[in-house]
Order: sequence, then structure tokens, then C-alpha cells
Amino acid sequence: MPDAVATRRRGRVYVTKSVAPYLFLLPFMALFIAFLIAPLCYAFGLSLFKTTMVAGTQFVGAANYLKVFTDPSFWDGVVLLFKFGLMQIPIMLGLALLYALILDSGRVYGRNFFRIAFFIPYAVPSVIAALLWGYLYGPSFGPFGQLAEFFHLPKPQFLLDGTILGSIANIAVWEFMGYNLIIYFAALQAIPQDLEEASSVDGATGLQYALRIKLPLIMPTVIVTIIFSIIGTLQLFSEPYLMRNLAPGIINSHYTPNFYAYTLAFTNQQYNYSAAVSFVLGGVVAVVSYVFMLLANRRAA
Amino acid sequence: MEKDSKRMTLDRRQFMQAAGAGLAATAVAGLPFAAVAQDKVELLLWAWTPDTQVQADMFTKKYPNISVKVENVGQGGPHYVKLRNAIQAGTGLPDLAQMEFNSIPSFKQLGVLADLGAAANPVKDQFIDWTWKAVSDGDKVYGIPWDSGPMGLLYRNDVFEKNKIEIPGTWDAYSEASLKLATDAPGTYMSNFGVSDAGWVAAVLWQAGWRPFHTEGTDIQIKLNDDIAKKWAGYWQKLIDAKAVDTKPMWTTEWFAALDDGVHASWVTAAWAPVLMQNSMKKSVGLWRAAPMPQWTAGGTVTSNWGGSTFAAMTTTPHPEEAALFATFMGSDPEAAALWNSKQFLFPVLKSLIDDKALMGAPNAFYGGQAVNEVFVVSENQVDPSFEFAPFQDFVNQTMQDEMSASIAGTGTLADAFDRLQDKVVAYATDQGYTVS
Amino acid sequence: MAVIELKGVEKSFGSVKVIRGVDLKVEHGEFVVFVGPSGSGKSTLLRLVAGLEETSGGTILIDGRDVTNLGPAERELAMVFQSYALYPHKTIRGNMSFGLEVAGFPKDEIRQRVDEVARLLQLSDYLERKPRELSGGQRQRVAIGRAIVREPVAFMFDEPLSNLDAGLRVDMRIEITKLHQRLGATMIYVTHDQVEAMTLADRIVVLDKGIIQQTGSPLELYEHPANLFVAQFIGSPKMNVLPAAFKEGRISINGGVGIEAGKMTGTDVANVGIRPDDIEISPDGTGLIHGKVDVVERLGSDTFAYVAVPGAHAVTVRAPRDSAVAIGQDVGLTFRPERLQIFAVDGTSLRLRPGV
Amino acid sequence: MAIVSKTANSASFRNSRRWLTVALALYFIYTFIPIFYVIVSSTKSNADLFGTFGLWFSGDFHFWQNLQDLFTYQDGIFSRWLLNTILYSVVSGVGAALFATFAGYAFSKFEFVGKKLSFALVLGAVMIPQTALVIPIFLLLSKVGLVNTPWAVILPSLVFPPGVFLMKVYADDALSNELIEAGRVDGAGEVHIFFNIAFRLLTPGFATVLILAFVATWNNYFLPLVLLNSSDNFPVTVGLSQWYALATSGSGGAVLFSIVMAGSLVSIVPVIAAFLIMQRYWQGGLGAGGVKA
Repeated sequence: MPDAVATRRRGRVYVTKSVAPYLFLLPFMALFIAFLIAPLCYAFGLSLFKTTMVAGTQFVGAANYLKVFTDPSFWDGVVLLFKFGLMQIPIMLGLALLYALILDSGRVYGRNFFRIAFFIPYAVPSVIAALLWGYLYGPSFGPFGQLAEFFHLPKPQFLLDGTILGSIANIAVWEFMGYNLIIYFAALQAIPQDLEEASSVDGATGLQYALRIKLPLIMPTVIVTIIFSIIGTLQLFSEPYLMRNLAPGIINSHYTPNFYAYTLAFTNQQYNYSAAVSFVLGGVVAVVSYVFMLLANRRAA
Repeated sequence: MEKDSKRMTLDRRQFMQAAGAGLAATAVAGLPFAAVAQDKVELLLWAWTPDTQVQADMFTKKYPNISVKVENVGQGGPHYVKLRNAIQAGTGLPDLAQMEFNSIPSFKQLGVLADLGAAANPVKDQFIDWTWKAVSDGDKVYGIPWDSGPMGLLYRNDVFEKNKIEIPGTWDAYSEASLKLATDAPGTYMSNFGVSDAGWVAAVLWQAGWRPFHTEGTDIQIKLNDDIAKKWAGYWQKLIDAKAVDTKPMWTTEWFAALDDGVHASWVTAAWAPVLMQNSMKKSVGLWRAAPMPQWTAGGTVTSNWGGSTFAAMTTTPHPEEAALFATFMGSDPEAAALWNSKQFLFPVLKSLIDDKALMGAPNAFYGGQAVNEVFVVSENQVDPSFEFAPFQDFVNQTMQDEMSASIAGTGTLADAFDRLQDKVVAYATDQGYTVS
Repeated sequence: MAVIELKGVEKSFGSVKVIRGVDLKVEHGEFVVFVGPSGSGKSTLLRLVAGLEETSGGTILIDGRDVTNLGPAERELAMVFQSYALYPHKTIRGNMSFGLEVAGFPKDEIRQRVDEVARLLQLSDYLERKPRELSGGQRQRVAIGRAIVREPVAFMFDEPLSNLDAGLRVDMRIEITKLHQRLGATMIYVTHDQVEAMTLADRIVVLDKGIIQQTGSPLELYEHPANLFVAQFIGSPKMNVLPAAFKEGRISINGGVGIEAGKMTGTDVANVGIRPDDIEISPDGTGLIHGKVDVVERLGSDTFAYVAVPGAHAVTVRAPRDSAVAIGQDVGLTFRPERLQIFAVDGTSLRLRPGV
Repeated sequence: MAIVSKTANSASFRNSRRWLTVALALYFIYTFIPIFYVIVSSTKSNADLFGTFGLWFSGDFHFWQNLQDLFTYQDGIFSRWLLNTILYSVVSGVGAALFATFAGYAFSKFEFVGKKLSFALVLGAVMIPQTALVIPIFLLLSKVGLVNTPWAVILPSLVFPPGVFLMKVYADDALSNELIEAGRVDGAGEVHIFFNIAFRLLTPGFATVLILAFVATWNNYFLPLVLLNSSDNFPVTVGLSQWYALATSGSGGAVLFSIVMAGSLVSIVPVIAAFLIMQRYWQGGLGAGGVKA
């Protein structure tokens, strides 16, 4: 009988606990190193050199980085992103939170329908989202312009200097509100039912329960979504890139830092400087996320 | 070499005739091109003009051992991005690429354009002079032209008649008409000031005598903000300030609609525009007309070019002779070249086609039966050939678009935009190692 | 059946030492219970035996074979987990078969063994169900069945009853006892519940802070705890502890009267312990110490009186169920000196065990 | 539910229920406008596209014609693009989800040397700007001759760091250590345990990562734009935007606008369908990630 466990195994590959984690990590990590770490190292290498049309390539050390720090094209883009983020993130997450609370309250018709419907824009490629909204924004062909014309009202101008940032923010809200809503909704659903019963025994109304019990409980989730939104915002690229044809005067070649990096590499052929810009942007992203986390933690403590 | 190339030319002409007579297959073997044609060769061409494969197949029909695959890797900008990326990567370049006139200096600078002289110089005389000058440097030829864009004026006959506007022969008259139209018919504009297309700006300034670049080796003269530019900027600034021109981004559906709806009464544009408009517009059929480009001096006969393309071979191609042969064929073969005009509706670069009255004199219903091409034929012969593009023209275009758009949006005047442009381009050129003067 | 031997076994998590040198031998067919408060290292020690944790030092032998560096599968043990750890997507039969399938047994034999064990554990009617369709007690039996069916050399139980309600826990306790008697297998059982330990074990191993405090039969531990920790941990209600000192050959309790010390191994007396059962309530003014009755609990079978004694913790006394003791009453407390446990300053027991 | 059901019939409850539903409906309209627009537009001829009110159908129902044009223009290359997109998305989605599940499981259930560092790296990867990666990826893949092959899109898409994070959190939550230990005691090897025990319980998380990675690849534009040259290899996003560029630049292609609209509609339908079919899974998975994170 003692032979039962150990010896009857049929030539099966037996992986032990000490080897297993490496084996499980191998496929991801191999690809992670090949397509993330290696390109990053390569890009970092690039950022230390300077290739010119005439003089060839030379090592310049930190010169590209020093240049980024005094490059208004880069910092204008960063400032613009801050404006964009301060506008878009609160609206998007505020709506997501509001609608998640409404859906979770149980006091609606068609809860499942709305939940899915709100999520659908996430499935629309940003290329197509930008294209569709581009049409919708058009003063002549856009339905809003057409409606205004029909009622002899001034046409709404979505693509002017003062409004286009809002118009891009609107696309981002449209695309990602539902995604955040689903996350909040799931977090809300995880709150034990007896809390609602307890608060109701304590005399709280549904609204009070939502704001004073549920909201604080899902705060950790909210903080995570804010951080991800900050990261997403600072990497803004596709929407302005694709909307550029509609408002080339306003969306210039360094509208966002990511866009600037793209222009530097692909139009100006300054691959080295572009790499440095990307790294500084990555640094800005890290710093902003970190500062936000510090603030959030201090609040929580 | 000299001798060889002459002999080759002779043989090639004979060959073409023979091929035309349907004797291609047997003729090939006996030619000095034997090396070219004997092995099966496939060439890769990056081009975005629709149906380019049709002409490529015509070539293969004549040279059965050389097949050509056409790939569209992107329209305009993205196409060049792909080329540059491949250059940067050191691999992945096609054998040949479509190359607009204004991109030739840039890619020449990068050292990737093969000299097609041996195959192309013999047919040099068939091309409109300025187009050949734009692609060649002495005996060296960096691209074979097959499409050009001499400038002219397209206008709305209905709007002009309704508002009693004469066809403006000069820019002064054009300005007056703009102001008049702005007063008489609010909401209608004589034109759209299309700064979002740097190519248009360069073309219009070209006519005004602007010569911003002259490159010799690593020395470059940069005069983007000279008096000509400033004067030109002042001209348009006045119209912008008077709200006598529209400032829509070009190439958007909104912009097409403005032309179609008569919001824009005219467009100073190139020879490829008439067919483009005809294909894109439904409402304004029969309402458009063509006229010569307005002149800076009354009675002047100077025009310029906007757009137009060549085929260039890459130095990396393993089949330089076949590539040169193909590029030359695409530009100069009478049948293929005629097809550029009749199928792709491009404006020809061959003297024979320009002079072809039947081809150029066809009336066009979209233009009220006017033979619009005749206007551009005249323009083609008046293009000032002395214009030079920068060896980093994409950067110039990008920056020009940024700076001029910023001025339109309220950051200073157009003249300021040229000053900013000059500073940035000089800085860039210096940074790239050029000696700027 | 197996003999399991631990020699100087140590375990650290990072810089924290959880097991600090354990020597233990579990005999053939013995039922050994590891007991201790949470954090005492009892579960870790079990997991070290099972091979679920790697030792930081020492050796583990099963039937004389060094298994220290072998994985759990190669130790031929079976384990029953606190959460049952049934595979939720498999049927009961699937759960019980899994180990045998892994070991490559023929299908017929697997079926036969599972059926047999299911009959033994009265699970035959549930074999095709999923774990979530079973009650807690049934799931527990499946977990045990899964262990039995593999006919392992020894069984490990990791707090297997703590997720069950009180009544069921008693039933399962009895079932496990019967099972042990029937299988005669070596079993190591971890619990924090000393009642469970007392009722199940052939031998109890009391652990605290990663060190074995004492091993012995339940009665030995009860009667002769090796130190204050064991004395207080074993037995319910807890043993009373009173401050004491050794004076002139006698032991003075709570600063009061001295009693005959009996045979002792030392004289640095700090505390004495006396179990609630061993105290009698006598009228005020009599007895060895006195106090005031604070709380009286009448459980039916017993009556517990909690008596406040000046200068010491409340003393718990088990009184007869019909005792007339009442709250607020001043009482004297009497006990037989030989029942006293005597502890040194470092907590070790100073009283010699009989026959020593 | 007790409270809710107790008050479900009260007037104030019905009243608030009505208003809250109205609030949802308003946002739904907003959400639906662009989608409605693409549906409406894909039924219109090119002329009607610019000649009639954008948010309502024109008299002329051109949908089938547009579809036919869509699938026949340029020798029907759109079908090729659609197949490419499906290929890239399915392979990347399944691969990324599988590898993320492996890795997340390893991070959740094992102790090993370098665990903290590698997990921090994976988390930090989220902060890397896309342009910073695409250029060097292009240059590196050029060196090994993978540019302009399906691998150029698929291989980088297999790396999905958020998926690893989500799977770690999900495994922490949904998979008890004891279950794995039970498998070990039962004598199963780690690979056997993963596939026979763990994976079944991680399925909702796996499905979530699968659909997120699937959608990420389906919607990806920049990476294939840079890494692919032949239109034979294009995914729908790149192909359609090229047609759109063709349409706006004129080149005799104005008729393309209605095709682009039809193409947009066709390209989002499968993703929405995937969402609906798999909703039971991904909603649970996103939840676990969200609550714990």
C-alpha cells in the first residue's frame, strides 16, 4: 500500500513547486522582456545619441534630456494634458460613479440593459470613435449643426480653439465612462447586503446610504480608476491624432507630448530626441501618479 | 559607358517599337537588356495612387520576366513615414516608391534614391522641362515624373455672375473681388485660405518668387521670411482681418461641402483638382469654370506647381537596372502615360500628351462644357523651374502648418508666423549639421 | 502505517522564526494532536510534515526515510484541510478519485476504492453531486474520504472541524475517533481547541512560540503540566493561578497562610495553580484563602462561582450543581495541597511528578 | 433585498425609480447617438450622407448596396482585413489571456526569487507611453525580419500587463491556497494542478482578460499602422482609415465615405457581439479586479 502514491505515476512530467513559478512566468516574461524591456532599453540607448542628416551619429549623453526640460513644445503639451485631465477625469468618473450608484440602488427599470449599453462604446475602436464624432461635430454635416440650422440658431462650434479640447474630452468620456461604471458597479455589488439593512434600521435614506456608506467603501476602487485615468490621459494620442485633419490649426504637431514624440520620430526624423521625450513623459506620468497616490493615502489616513 | 548607354537607348527604342508590334517575347532575348530580362524578377513598388497596378501590369506584359507588385502603405505623409522608418531600420525598403516632387530632395539627402540616369536620360526630352529639372541634377536622375500640378484658378460661374465679379487676372483684382463678395454676399467667400496644406502655401508663394531654400552639399541658404513672404503674408492678412476669406481646414468634408455649396467661390489650385472636384461634388455640376492663375503683375505669365509625383528607385534594390527601366516606362511609355491621364485623371508631364489637342481639349460637363485642361496646359508651360525644396521639407511643412495655423488662430500675424518659421527651420537645419547662411 | 520523526526542525519566514527546533516522534498508528494558541506554529509544523512548506533546518523522517526535501506527493501522506479544499468543479467521486488518477491507478480499482470509502463514510448517495450541493458536515466527510481513499501512510488534519457548528463538531469528533480506531492509521491533528485535543489524542503536543512546551497523554498534561503555559492552556475552565512564595519550607499563597510544599525540584516559587474542580467552598472564615463571590453561573450539570480574591485574579470554583452559593457572599476556599501545581519564576513546574 | 422588497410598492419608491430611470435613459441617448449615426449612415448613399439629416434615415435605403460595395471594393480586400483583424485579435486575445493567467497565478500562489521586482516591473509597464515602444519595437523587429508579417502585430499584443495584474488579484480572491495544497498532497504536479484544478476556477478572470486583450487588439491602430506595410496584412482599423484618407484626399474616391461608414459598422458589430456573449464572465472578472485593487 505505501507504494500507492509515489510509484504509480505514469511517466507524466512532474513539475515541482520550486520550478513551477518560473515555468508559469516564462511565456509572459519572455514576451515581456522581448517586447517591453528590450525596446525600452533600446529606446533608452537611442536617447543618449544624436543622429543628424549631415554629421552622422554621436554620443551626447544627457543632452537630449536637458533639451526636453527647456522645450516649450513638450511642456505646452503637458500643460494641455493637465487641463484636459482636470476636465475629463472628474466628468467621466463622476458620471460613472453616479450611474453605478443609480444602477446599484435597485430603483431602476432595465438595469442590465443600461449596464451593457453604457459599456458598448468601449468596444468601438478609437479610430472609428474619432471618425464618428468628427462627423457629428461638423458644422455643416453634423446633425447638431443641421439641427441648429433648422431652427435658425447659431451653429455649435465643436472644433474651434476654445472648444476642441472639450470635444476631444467628450470622446474620451464617451469611450470610457461605461468601462469605469462596470468596475464601480462590481465593487458596489460586493458590499454586503446587511449594511443596507443596518443603515436603514439606523434611519438612513437610500441617498444617505449611497453617499455615506457605499461611496466610502468603494473609495479604494475609485482611487485605482483615477490613477489609471491619469495614466491614460497623459498618454493621450489617438483621438487628437485622428481629429487633426478636422482642426489642423489647433491640433498642431506637438499638441500632446505623445503626439510630439510621434512627430519628432516620424516627421522630423529625430528618433533620438523623440526617445528622450518619451522617457521624460513616462517620468511625468510616474511622478503625477505617485503624487496622487500620496495625496489619496494622506486623505485616507 | 557613354557609348553603352547610347546603344542601349537605341535598342530600347527599337525594343519598344517591337513590343508595341506584339513581338515582345521574342525580342527580349536578343537585347543588351538580356541580363535584365532573363531572370525572373519581382519588383516592389510603394504607391498610393489608385490602380497603379494597371500600369505596372502593362509593364510586365512588355517585360514578362519582370513583375511588379504595388503596395499602398499610406497616403502622402504616412507613406514617407514608412519609407523613413525602413531607412532607419536598415531593412524593408521597397525597390521603388512613389515620390512627390517636394520629397525628392529629402530622400536624396538620405542617400536612398538611385540614379536612374542611364535608363532615363535618353527620354529626357520627352518631359516638360521644369519637371525634369525638379528630379535631376545634371546627368543624375532621381525620379521619373508622371504627374504634375500646374496651378490655375477654378471658380464658381454662378456666384461670379450673381455678384457681378470679373475673372480676376491679377492678385489685386482677386483681393478686390474678395472684399466685394464679403460685402455683397455675407457668408460667401471668394476663397479659403488653406494654410493647413503647406504644399498649397509653397505653391502660391512659388509663383510670387519666393525661393526659401538653396542647398549645395551641406551648405544651405534659408530665406523663409524674406520680403516676398512678408508681402504675401500682408496680402492675405488684410483679407483675413476683413473676414473676406474663409479659414477652414482643407480636405475635410466640411471644406468639400463649402466648395460644393458655393460658400467658396473660387480655389487657386492645381491641374489635378478639376477631376477631383468632379468626383467629389454633386450639387455644383456645370457651375464651375477654370481660368489662369492670378498674376502679381498685370499681364504676367508666371505659374507654379502644386503636387505631382515621380517614381524613384531605392539604392537598396537588388535590381537597379530593372527598377530604372520600370520607372522610366511608367513615366514615358506613351500608352501607360496616357492612361495616367485618362484613368487616374492625373495631369501629364510628357510634352506629347500636353500637346495632344484631343486629350487636353476635351470639353467637360462639370465645367459647363469648358475644356478646363487647356487652361492648365498653358500653365504647365509657364511654371517657373527655379524653385527648390528643402532636404527636410516635411519638417518645414509641418512647422509651417503649425505656425501659420497658430497665427490664424490669433497668435500674431501671418508675417510673424514666417519669422517663427525661419527661426525654427534654421535651428533645425543647424541641429542637423547643415551650415546655414 | 508510519512512524514520523522530526529532528531539530526549524522554519523561518523571512527573519521571523516560526518553528524553533522541534524534536518529535510519532509512532505507528498513534493519534497525535498539535495544540496551541494561534501563532504558536502548530499549523506550520503540520505543513512541514506534509511537505507543503520547506524546512529551514532539521530533518523529517517517515518510516526512517528522509523526506525533508521531498514534495508533498512523495511523502505519501493525506491531508484534510480546514476549508475542506474540495475541488468545486469536480463531483464528489471526482474529488475522491483525483489523487488515484494522478497516481495512475486503473479505473476499476479507483471506482472500487471510492465506492468502498463512500460506504464507510455514508457518502454513497452523494457521489455524483458537486461539493456545493452538500452540507458542511458532508463536505467534511468528503474531505476525509478523499484522504482515506488514497490509503496514505499517515493522515494530517489541519483544524478540520473549525468550520462546523458546535453540535456537528462533536459528532465529527466522534467519527474521527472511530475512524482512527478502525483504520489504526498514524494521524496528526492540529487544533486550537484543547477540548478537541483532549478527546481525540493519544498524545498531545502543546506548542507555543514555535517550541514544544510539552508532549504527553491528555491526562498527563492535565495532571502534570510542565509549565504554567500548558497548565493554563489545558483544561476548561482554566486553571486558577495565584501568586505564591516559598518561605521556611512552606508555600505562602497570596501573601497568606503557608502550606506544606511536598517534594519540589526548586524553591524559586512564583505562582501556584489550582484547578476549579479541586477547590471547595467553605463558610467565611474557614479555608486557606477567602474572597467574595462575584458571579455565579449555573450550567445545570455544574455551578461555577467566580470568587474575587484580594491581591489576585478572580478564582474560578466548580461547585456542586445544587450549591447554595450566592452573589455577594463572603466565602472561604479550601483545596488539598497535593493538588496544587507549583511554578517557578520562569513558569516551569516545580512539583515532581509521582514516581520521579 | 429585504428592504427593497419591503418598500417596493411605496409611492416614493416608484417615483424615485421613475426619475432614476429617466436619468439613465438620458445617458443612454448620449451613448447611442454615434452608434445610431453609424447605423443610419451606413444605409445612405454617398450623396445622401452629406445631403440629408445625419440622425435619420433618408428615403433611399442603400445599406445592401453599401455592403456590397464594401466587400467588393479593391477586389474585396475588406474581407481580408476583417479576417486579419479576427486572426490577430483571437490569437492575441487567447494568448495574452493564457500567459497573463499563468503569470498572475504564479504571482499569486508562489514565492520565488525576484517576485517583487518582476511584479513591480509589470505594474510599472502600464505607465510607458505607446510611442516610446512602437518605434523601438519596429526597429527591433526589422532586424529580425518580422516587420510586415502577422507576427509583428500578434507578438507584441501577447504582452498584456494589466491582464497579469488582474489575474493575480483574481487568483488571490477566487482560488484558495488550500485547494492547491490539496492537489499537491493528492500527488499532482504543479502543471497538472494548474490545468485540472486552478484554471477551472480562474475561468471568469481568464474570460475578462481574454475579452480585454481581444478588444485591445481589435481596436489597435498605431501598432499595426507602423508595423505593417502590405494592405494584405492590414487589420480593419488601418484599412478603413486608409480608405478614409483616400476619400478625403479626393483621388477619385469620394464614393468611399458611405463604404467607410458601412465598414465602421461591420467592424464594431463582432466586438459588441463578443461583449454580449461573454458578459456573464467579464463582468465578474472586472469586479474582482476592481474591488480588491
